[in-house]
Amino acid sequence: MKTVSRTTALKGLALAAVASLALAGCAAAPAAPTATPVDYKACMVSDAGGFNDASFNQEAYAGLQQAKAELGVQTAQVESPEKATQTDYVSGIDSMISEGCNLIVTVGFNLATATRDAAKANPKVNFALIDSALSNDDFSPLSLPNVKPIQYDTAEAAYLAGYLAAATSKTGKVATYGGMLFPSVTIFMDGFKQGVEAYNKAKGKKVTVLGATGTDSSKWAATGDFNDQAKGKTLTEGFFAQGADIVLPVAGPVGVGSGQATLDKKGTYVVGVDSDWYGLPTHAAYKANILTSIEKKMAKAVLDVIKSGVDKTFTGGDENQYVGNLSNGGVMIAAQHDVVYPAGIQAELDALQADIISGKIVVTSPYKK
Amino acid sequence: MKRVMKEFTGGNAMVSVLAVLASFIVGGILIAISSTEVQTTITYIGARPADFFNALWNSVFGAYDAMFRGAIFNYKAHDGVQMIKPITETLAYATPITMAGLGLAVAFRSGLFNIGGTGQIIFGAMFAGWVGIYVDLPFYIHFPLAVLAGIIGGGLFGALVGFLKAATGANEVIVTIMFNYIAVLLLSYLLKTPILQAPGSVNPVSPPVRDSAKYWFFMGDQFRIHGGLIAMLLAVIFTWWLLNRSTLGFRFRALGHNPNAAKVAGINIGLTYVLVMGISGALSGLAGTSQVLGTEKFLTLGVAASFGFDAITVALLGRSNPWGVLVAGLLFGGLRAGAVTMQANQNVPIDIVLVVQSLIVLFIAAPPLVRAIFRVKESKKAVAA
Amino acid sequence: MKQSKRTTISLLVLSLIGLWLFVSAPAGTTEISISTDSDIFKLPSFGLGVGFVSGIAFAAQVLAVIASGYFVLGRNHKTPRWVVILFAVALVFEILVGLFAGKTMTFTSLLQGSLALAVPLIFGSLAGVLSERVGVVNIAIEGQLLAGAFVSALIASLSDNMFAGLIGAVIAGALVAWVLAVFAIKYVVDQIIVGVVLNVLVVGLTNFMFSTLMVSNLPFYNQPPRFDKILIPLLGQIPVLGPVLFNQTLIVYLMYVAVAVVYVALFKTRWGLRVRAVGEYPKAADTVGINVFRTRYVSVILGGALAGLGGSFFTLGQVGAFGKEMTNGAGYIALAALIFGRWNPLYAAFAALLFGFAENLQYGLAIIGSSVPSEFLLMLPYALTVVAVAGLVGKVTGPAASGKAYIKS
Amino acid sequence: MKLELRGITKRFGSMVANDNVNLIALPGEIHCLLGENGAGKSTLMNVLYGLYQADGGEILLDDKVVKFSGPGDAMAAGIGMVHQHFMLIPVFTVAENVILGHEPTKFGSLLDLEAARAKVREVSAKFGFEIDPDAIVGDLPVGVQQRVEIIKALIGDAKVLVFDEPTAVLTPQETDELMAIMKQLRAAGTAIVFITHKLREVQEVADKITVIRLGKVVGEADPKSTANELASMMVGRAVDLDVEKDPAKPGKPTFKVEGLSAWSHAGTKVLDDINFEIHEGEILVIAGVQGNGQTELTEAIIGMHGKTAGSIQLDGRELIGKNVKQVLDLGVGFVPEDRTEDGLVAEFSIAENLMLDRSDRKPFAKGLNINLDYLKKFALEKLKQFDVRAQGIESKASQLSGGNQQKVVLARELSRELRLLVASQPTRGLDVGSIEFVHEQIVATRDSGIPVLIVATELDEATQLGDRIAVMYKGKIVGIVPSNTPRATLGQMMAGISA
Repeated sequence: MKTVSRTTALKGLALAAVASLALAGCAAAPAAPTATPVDYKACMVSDAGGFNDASFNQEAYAGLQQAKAELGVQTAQVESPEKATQTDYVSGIDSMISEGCNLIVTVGFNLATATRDAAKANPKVNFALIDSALSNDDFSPLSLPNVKPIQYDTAEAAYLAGYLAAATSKTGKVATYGGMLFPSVTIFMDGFKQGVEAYNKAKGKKVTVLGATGTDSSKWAATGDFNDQAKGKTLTEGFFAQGADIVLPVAGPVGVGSGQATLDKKGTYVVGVDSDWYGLPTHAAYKANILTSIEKKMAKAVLDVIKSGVDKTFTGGDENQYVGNLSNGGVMIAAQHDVVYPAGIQAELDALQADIISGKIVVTSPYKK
Repeated sequence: MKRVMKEFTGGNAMVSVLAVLASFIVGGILIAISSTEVQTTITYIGARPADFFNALWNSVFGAYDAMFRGAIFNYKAHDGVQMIKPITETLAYATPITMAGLGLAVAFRSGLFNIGGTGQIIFGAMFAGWVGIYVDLPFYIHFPLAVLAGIIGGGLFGALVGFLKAATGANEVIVTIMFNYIAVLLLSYLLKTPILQAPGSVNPVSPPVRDSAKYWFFMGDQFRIHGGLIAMLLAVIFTWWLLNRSTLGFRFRALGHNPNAAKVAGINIGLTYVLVMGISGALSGLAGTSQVLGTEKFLTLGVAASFGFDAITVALLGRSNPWGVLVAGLLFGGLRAGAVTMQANQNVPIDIVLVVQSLIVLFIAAPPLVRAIFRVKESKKAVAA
Repeated sequence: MKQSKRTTISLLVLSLIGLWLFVSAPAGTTEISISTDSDIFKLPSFGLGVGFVSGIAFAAQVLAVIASGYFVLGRNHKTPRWVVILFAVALVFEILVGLFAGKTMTFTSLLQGSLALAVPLIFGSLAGVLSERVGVVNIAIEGQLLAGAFVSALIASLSDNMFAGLIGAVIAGALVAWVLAVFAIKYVVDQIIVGVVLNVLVVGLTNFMFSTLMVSNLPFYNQPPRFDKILIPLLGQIPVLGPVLFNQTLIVYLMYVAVAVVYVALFKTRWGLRVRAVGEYPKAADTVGINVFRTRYVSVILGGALAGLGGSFFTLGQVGAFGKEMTNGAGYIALAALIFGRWNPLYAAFAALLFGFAENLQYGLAIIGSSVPSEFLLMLPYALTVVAVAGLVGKVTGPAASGKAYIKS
Repeated sequence: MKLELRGITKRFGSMVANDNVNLIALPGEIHCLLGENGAGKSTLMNVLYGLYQADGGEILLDDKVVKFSGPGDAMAAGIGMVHQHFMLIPVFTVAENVILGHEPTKFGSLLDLEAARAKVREVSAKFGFEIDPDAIVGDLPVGVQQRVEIIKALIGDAKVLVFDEPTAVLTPQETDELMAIMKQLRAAGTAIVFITHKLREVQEVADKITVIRLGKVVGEADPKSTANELASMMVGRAVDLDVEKDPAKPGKPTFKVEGLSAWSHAGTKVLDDINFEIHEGEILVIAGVQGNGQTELTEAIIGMHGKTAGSIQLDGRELIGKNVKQVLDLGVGFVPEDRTEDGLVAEFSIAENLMLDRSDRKPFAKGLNINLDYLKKFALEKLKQFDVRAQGIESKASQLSGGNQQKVVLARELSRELRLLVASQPTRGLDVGSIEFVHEQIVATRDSGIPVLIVATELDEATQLGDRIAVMYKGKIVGIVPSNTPRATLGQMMAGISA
């Protein structure tokens, strides 16, 4: 009956260890730490969902952790509450400023306005804003020298994933859904869809994308929240029942439900988002069914921007914004893991990637208007 | 409800203080558990116990010190503005929670359990936001109009519940729960259509509210408190007046305590349901205006946050008494503001606040439990037969 | 307005929808596919003419309205339940066929998903039934579900044993219910207050434990094994119902048992008689020597245990991991199902299924591509609940002493 | 079995409800415990039944001291109780109610309802009750409910049976039948404790009388004592049980009910073609057993009943179709039968209760505000005028005794400009002093030239207070007769037999 088998004995041992840890506490005391930290404080404010969302907040947070380990910077972070308002974002950023942070990374478009206002009020503090650029109140673009926008043209990678999915699908149906249909969500779905269409055009096939029918993204499939993983599973099972065999969930932790659904039906796969799911413990149970992942290399970008801060080479402003795309390696699809790809597909993907980088293929997205 | 009200009013201040204390102690235990320092030092407590106790003290004291600095007064700050900023943050958080709490208090006192704070805040914010964004008028008309729109928006959404209850007998608990979901989804939809979405924006946000419709930021832009604070105080006074001095409130309370007697005395129950829920919703709608025309300045999906549910606990903690609600709102606002600093400074998860909040309400509701914990004897009270 | 007449009028109004659907029915057909992978004998999918089906369904609705009118006006009776059911089935079928016009409706899968979404709701509503039948309002179902989900994931991960997880979930749910009971019964705190606050407390605690404990080592703390589906021989081969009802995980089978047991226990046993007596008139129960307090504690805690079990469905039955606030309001929906189901375990279960169906129908439409924005589809189950509560159920009275503390002088 | 209570003392806080009470009931004997409302009779019986724990004294059964920690113990020891407020679950069937607490089971714990039904039939047959074991108790007439209550008490083979004010809800015939049952039980050797304040019944069945007042036994009385002797002993002063009033001087018939019918929510007819009129300065009593449409009649008059047909006219104006407020505004004073449920808001102060009906208008309202000054003045005045014994106008209604609560209701209802007074069981559960006061007020209202409608279930009250008596049975008026009509005739009418 077990779905996942692990070494029970090990678990038992560990359990006992936890217990004895609490009881005994008679280990030797460690020596005082000796490392000399860098006098630079890098901080981060999450969006709702928090740093353990197995998705984009977590990926960004990984960058902060790396910076702490590799650069020796001090860090601090604020996790916004599950139901966050602007008030929470503002006070999160404010508290980071009072903590004396040199650089504050704000994660998500929800924090754009709060970031802008804080940056204006604190010109000496640097900011990096992920997934959004700055704009004025009238939505005209705004450039501030101490804010570096970090954005991702995820559609490019999603395009490749869509092509791969279309090629891999045995049923001729693939599927996608969002948590809520924000642009940062639908950009994945849209790119994925374009990739499938490209495959159809190239091979004269008719692979369809369930859950993203029509061009009006507001009518695509969504679970309505980023919490209820069971809903993600049910929805995915619905896709599978309609004949789809590959699903792209763009819904943060809800995607776990999709992964679990692949365990119940042979020959079904899930496409990860934000980071390579294959390596994440959260997704370990079904890692064999992860076709690929559409990666947003946020950890690297965060690490880079912190590094620039430490090196005093930080450049802000719209003109210096970072747009992660295939060309600069900011977005990518994960390397092949356990799933067997159709023959020759890797070469095709490589060629497509080259064409996208060279501009021969244009994947439409809000970043290329 | 009735009985608890009595319990509450009968309970003395001592119990309330002890209840808060007990909750903070439990919070402290959780803080200590979550501290990595404490976790590490306990492993060698035998070898160097001082480390452990040091870590214990540092984690708990550090956390609550940070909370104090985040919620009341930051004595470590370098300039005056930063020093007093925390208390203004507390007030900024307290404003919508208190307003919505007042709304729920009106309903509770009238015997209706309004769980629909979230939906009513959203409706208030949508109405006020729309007027604030798209109507162009001089401020002396625009601002009151926008606030009024918010009050009406929340009020209508609330009154609809009262109407359904009066007309069909539908249970208001279910209806308000369902209406919360519906309001969130409606807002989510409208923020993707030109009705509310900012032109040129790809994200679900509205254009900013015009300056002529904004609350007055009377302490300047570096603080986030605004005229909503005054509106909140007015709302407290209004609610107090409504419930204690007005004839309408008298009928509300009569309905809340004994609907049968109210009916026999000629009070129109159905109409009163509509009015109660309308006023209750209007106060939540006012909270929505404070959010959209003040603190947030534009509409987003997060406009209601968890204020609708916080308001329930605030109303309960405040014993549905307007001044009590104010105190409870300030307490919760402080906890929320302090939690951010606590997290930023001490790495304590923000969820501690939820635990402390709920424990406070539980303890205050059960004075015998608090007395048992602290082994306080019951104050001499004449025991009626 | 008289309750009975309102039913007729509601049906009449709803039949207008039927009429509209019939008139505007497109010429196409709806493919209905009822076979699933687990079926041994695959039934071919078949097409139904939308106009034809709409016509029949609408005719059935008209008959139901006439029947209802006959009973209410002609014989001064209430509308019999079968008339309402006939009407509802006809209307729902008409809507379904209309919605899926020109598309394939995977009927069995639609029902499967509905059941999956309904399982925690059913457990939750059973918890509510047990609690409210004995006179304690249980708003804390949400907290009980969430506690069950959390503890089951934690224990099952640590022990690498799903059954230990189940037991943990049961204990967790029971514990939350015990706190509710202590405050409601011993400290005579308003039951709704305790319920609301307990929900917040459980959210706070589980979020806290998740972000401090679980994420420190996910494979160790939050990767429970998950129950596999068990296909019951023979029963599982029944077309449509087989794969829906009898190809499920252990927790779902436990749910069937729980519904049956709660029903029998409440209405056919000595214990149930006493529980209901306490919930209706505790003083009367007291005067015949029934221990009101103990009965209340036991029933509330048993309810909590069931809700905890329901919570484990999220983790051990579906997702295989705990996530913050993953119950996402299911407890409140269960509460609605309970009231909708008039405090009867069977009806409450059906109400929960109805809700699950509405929700899954929404997914079904999103999957095939709908002409309606997702938000409105997502509103569907909530709007339906309001309509149902306001239009069809109206004022329902629960157990007379529910929500009232018993104070022994 | 012999029952003895020895020196029972029970305190609630500082109040002594039972003070050293002694009582002996022998097998085959009916022992009446006579006392006013609030004298401590029910407390004493609750102590006996294990519902309360005594602060002093002991209970002996057959001269052995017993201790009851709950009713279960008392029942097991052979004590049965017929409660004043029925301890029946309205939504349960007769059989379910009867077996509750000691249910027959099969297969372990499954209910054996067949055995339960058999038991009900058995006891029912023994005493000539015709009760369907599967009937829902809530649907049964009150008299039948009481029989269920009696079956419940008897089914455990009780040797001592306590009847706590059992006749309050019965017709004279039903009362007679109950007396017969009690005698039958006495003959079978059961010890019976019969608690009541109705002297007529005491005189009929008592073998022994213990009178209790303010928690103390004031003495034993001879069963042959006259009613006035017993009453004086009970109240502690000389009382005159008759209502003092002058003959009515009826004026014009200003209140008319014509062809009034009403239907319940479930659609059954609860009022069937009611016709009567009341003259100015006249009291019409609606007599009848509770549950024969009296409640619906008063509800219909004040505009609270749902579906009605026919006509109700006051001063020539139609009341049907008007809501409660409009009816009250036309000058109808209404004293509801259940004052705690329908008459008062327990949590409100006396002052607030006094303005419950007119809070939204002058002089109680000043604009949107409550006119607190006027309210205070008004309340103080009424407190004095109606002799309400309370600490002050801020006292909560829940803190008042029943008599004082009723005075507050009367004060409110009589302070409007009245054209009609409707009072439903205005003296139910009151002490003698309060009853006298309430009767005086009603008569005074009549004498001021106002038509008065009283609903009474006790014949004594009906005949003493009424100028004319209309008897209701099953939603119909059986007949309207003068108040000096013989008791027996009225009793027959209450059972539906026209005079």
